[in-house]
Amino acid sequence: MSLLQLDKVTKTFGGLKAVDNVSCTVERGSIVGLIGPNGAGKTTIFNLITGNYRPDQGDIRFEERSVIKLPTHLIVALGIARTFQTIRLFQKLSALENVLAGCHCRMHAGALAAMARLPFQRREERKALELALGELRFVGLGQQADQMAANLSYGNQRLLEIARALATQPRLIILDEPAGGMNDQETAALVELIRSIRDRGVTVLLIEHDMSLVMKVCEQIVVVEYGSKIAEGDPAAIKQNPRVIEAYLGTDEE
Amino acid sequence: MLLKLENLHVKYGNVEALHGISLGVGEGEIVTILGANGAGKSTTLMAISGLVKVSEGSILSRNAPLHTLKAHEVVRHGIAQSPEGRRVFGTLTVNENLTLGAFTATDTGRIQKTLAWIYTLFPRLQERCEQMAGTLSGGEQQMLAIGRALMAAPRILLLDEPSLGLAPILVKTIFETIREINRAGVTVVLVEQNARAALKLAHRGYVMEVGRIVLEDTAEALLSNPEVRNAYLGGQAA
Amino acid sequence: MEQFFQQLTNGLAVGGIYALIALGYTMVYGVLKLINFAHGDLFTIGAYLGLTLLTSLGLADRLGPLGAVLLLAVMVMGLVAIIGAMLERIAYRPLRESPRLSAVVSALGASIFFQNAVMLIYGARFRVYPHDILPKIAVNIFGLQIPLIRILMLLTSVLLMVALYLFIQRTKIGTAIRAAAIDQGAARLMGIDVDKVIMIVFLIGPSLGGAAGLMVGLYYGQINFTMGWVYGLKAFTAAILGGIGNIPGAMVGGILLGVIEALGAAYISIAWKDAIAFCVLILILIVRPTGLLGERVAEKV
Amino acid sequence: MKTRRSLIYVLICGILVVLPVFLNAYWVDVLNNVGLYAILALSLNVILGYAGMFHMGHAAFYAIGAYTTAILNTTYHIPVLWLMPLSGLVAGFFALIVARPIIHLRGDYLLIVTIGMVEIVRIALINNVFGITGGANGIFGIARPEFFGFRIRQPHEFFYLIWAFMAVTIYLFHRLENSRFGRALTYLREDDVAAEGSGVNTAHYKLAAFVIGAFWAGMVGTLYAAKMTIIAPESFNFWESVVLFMIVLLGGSGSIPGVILGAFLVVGLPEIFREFATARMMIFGAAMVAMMIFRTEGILPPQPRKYPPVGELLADEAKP
Repeated sequence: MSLLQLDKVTKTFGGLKAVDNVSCTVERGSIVGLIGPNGAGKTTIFNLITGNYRPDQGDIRFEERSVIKLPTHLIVALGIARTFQTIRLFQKLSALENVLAGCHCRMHAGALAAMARLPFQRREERKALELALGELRFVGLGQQADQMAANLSYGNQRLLEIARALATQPRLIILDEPAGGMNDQETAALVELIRSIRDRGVTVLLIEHDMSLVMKVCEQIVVVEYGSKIAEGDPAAIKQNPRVIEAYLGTDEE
Repeated sequence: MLLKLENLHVKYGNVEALHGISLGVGEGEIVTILGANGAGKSTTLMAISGLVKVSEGSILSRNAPLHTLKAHEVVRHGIAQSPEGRRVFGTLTVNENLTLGAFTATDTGRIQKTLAWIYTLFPRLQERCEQMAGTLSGGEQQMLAIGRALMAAPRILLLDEPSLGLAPILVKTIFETIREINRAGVTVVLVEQNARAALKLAHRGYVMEVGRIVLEDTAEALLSNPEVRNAYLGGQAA
Repeated sequence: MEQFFQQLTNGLAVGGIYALIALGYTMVYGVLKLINFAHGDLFTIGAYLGLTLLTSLGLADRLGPLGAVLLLAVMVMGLVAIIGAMLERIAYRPLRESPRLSAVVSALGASIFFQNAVMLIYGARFRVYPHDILPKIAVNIFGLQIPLIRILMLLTSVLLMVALYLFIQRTKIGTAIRAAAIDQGAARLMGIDVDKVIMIVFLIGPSLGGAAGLMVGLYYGQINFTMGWVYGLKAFTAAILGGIGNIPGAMVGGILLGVIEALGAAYISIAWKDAIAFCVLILILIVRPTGLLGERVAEKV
Repeated sequence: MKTRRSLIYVLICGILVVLPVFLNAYWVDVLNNVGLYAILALSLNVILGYAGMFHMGHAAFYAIGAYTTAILNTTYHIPVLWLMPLSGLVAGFFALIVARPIIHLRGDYLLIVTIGMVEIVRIALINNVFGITGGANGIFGIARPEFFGFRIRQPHEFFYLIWAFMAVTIYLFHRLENSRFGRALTYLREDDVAAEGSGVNTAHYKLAAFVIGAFWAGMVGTLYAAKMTIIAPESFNFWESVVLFMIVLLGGSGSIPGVILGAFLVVGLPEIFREFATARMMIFGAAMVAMMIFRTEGILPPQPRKYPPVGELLADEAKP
């Protein structure tokens, strides 16, 4: 069965249909791109999947389980992690602590265990620290662990968000414009990173405006415009699709 | 040059969004700035309007520096903007929105004339003049945003994504109106993601990528340039 | 029935005062999204300035009671407006780009400063207004004996509110204030000097608060340096009740709260009078944070 | 480095232990007040400093703790120190109930609501709610605490009780700060949408911060009731909350040493400059404004948490 399934999802904001009857599936182990012009409703779809918004109609199932009524942190615990379009790091904390936030949902020690500093709590802390460092090195920020997030470059901030998301040990990672603000070399490295995330067994769903990245890395692409799905297929097919070309470059008729 | 940007840098916090933009706009031209999301198009317009601070470089209009001015002073130099997302004043009426457009103007006779012209450009606005702007449809709000900017009787009109979220038929109308505005003597700087439509309208165009200008040519040349297509639909294509 | 109407008119008069103060909160909130905690203390300052001017200038002897009170009101409103504008310049403008809560703390600090400055200057004890300014007569309305001052108060607050409403709705500056409250960036694009708009708001709001302070002094006859907090919190409740940022909302909310409180004190318990307003405040914030006339806005992620 | 730090701690403890010997009863009492305020401010710091929630009704929790102690001690003669955890529990339970519907409110709204809460509690106490709070006069005749048969009554005896409790508080809160729990509070302070999106149950942690802060404030309430032997509603008015709020913000929100320094400045300093005491609040008001403009984070802002050096961890990993 598919890992993630959107079934006739609709979301309205003050009379405007931001997402209109969208259905699509994300298969386990794939890299799927969600593209479309500005304001087409892509980020809204992400927010619906991660529980930041509730759909007005339709259902979203992750591993056969409906997630539309769950709060965000439980959806994360189920195995969906995300990054944000406008980078939302804990700016004043170190890179390491940012990633530790991702470890949080796989840990158990509460306030009392912390005050008593129980042996299991200390073991858990240590394990989390190792895991966080591992993720930092995975995205290539091992040397910047002590840096304050705000002092990282734009590209590195994007990577740090990915590391934080990975630290939740997700089965699906949702990347919202990961290449936004990256230069060419950084974007090229990102392609490799996305592939190696998939090779770890994590399914990837991404929104991206850098089409060369999307075409290079995605196996499946979903195109939305005005909140509706207008096309779906592999990159080659999408590139030739006249409706997609029209959506991106504008109408031809005069 | 009516408007000249030289080596313009803009920073948001520690992060640089524009890495040295240089461009020029001549009297009576329509110039379009194209590029993917996050390329810095809107930032460029915001810098011209004085809404974001310029960290390096200059913006000149007829040799008068604009980059040292505050946003409300830029308007007095004959530069008005219809911003991305329209940003009409939703709980104010259409008429009040238009009146505010002429906030810096003092000549009531001329204001009335401009208003009449805007109503001929967008008859829908006259029909709805007492309605709250927030209750207008997307296309009508776009008309209002453009009309509001025109009320300042600008020499240069900055348009940021006027086609955003509009149905194709409306896009066509809006673009035709832009041409008409230009014929009336207003210089237009148009930021668009609807590249084809923008290039058909414009005289010249610039293509931006990640805070830089990567291409500059006449609109015709850009329209047939495969690199423009690549910038939108991905490299090594076709 | 007699008691009901007496309480009702009393509630309306006090509600008018709440409304005048609430307007200051709501206007500032509109343009700055800041709860101006010091606003209640500007109201207190208005009351004390009124007292000082009244006793030192001897206006009543020269101008007669009504003329004296009118001139007094103009002077108090002007002076408090200046203090309000200075407050904005010193304590809020440097924080325009800071996180919103820094400005809230600054407002709180300003409030503490003002309150204690008043205490140092005038002392901690209650101060008494000269009680012979306005004649203590009652007017007979439909068989009810209603004190003249109560009617004057209600009239004055309604008059001020109508004037403000016309200013905000009909003038160019008023429209600019409303525009700046909706979208500062877009307002700047219109050529509106938003800093100036904010300054104007900080002239109008405090002047209305100052007028309310003077009215309280004249109505109750005694004032205290801490009264700004209680009135301020209640007026803020009124602003929330009507929908913060919404000018007609503050007027409606103020009058409504005054009436609720007066009737609550009469029919439920006078000892719990102050708690009524706070309960209303908490309930509104939990159940309908946008208030009666406010609009619901979705937060963007 | 580490030994130098522990040396400083030992030195400070040593000074505190011998300090009462050199001071008269008045100054010891001043230090007692500083201590009580410091512990209260540390408990507020959990809510305001770590979790970043603008809570200005902390005196309500403190009041509930003090009244629980006073009522149970005067009616059932339960020894005061036994009542400490119980008072904490009652205050914590109260927080659990009242905080639940309000924790999701935005910063400035939360501030206003908590002010309303502390005022309602005070009005309830004045009105002798349930007929047990003694109205405006309060409750008197609260017993002195006893410690293994030793009755604590002199200021310098209280000094050791209060400052010992402070040491325990610092020790435990320091551990709390440097744990999964403490980090979770920091995350939601920095950006609660991102925290929730990273898997932190933000609603739970906001509530937990309130409950822990209230629990501690309730325990301090016991100490206060025992020290004063008489309590009245006016001791828990809104201004007490403001003072606590100022201590945390001036000293350094989220920083334990900062908060303690804040308590010395706000409560202790005016005692040294007596003539300055009347103007104290005015000066602190101005200081709050200046602080927000020039030094938003307070005098001693929190230091970044320390983790084992990265290199060390990597080396460890290479071994196994």
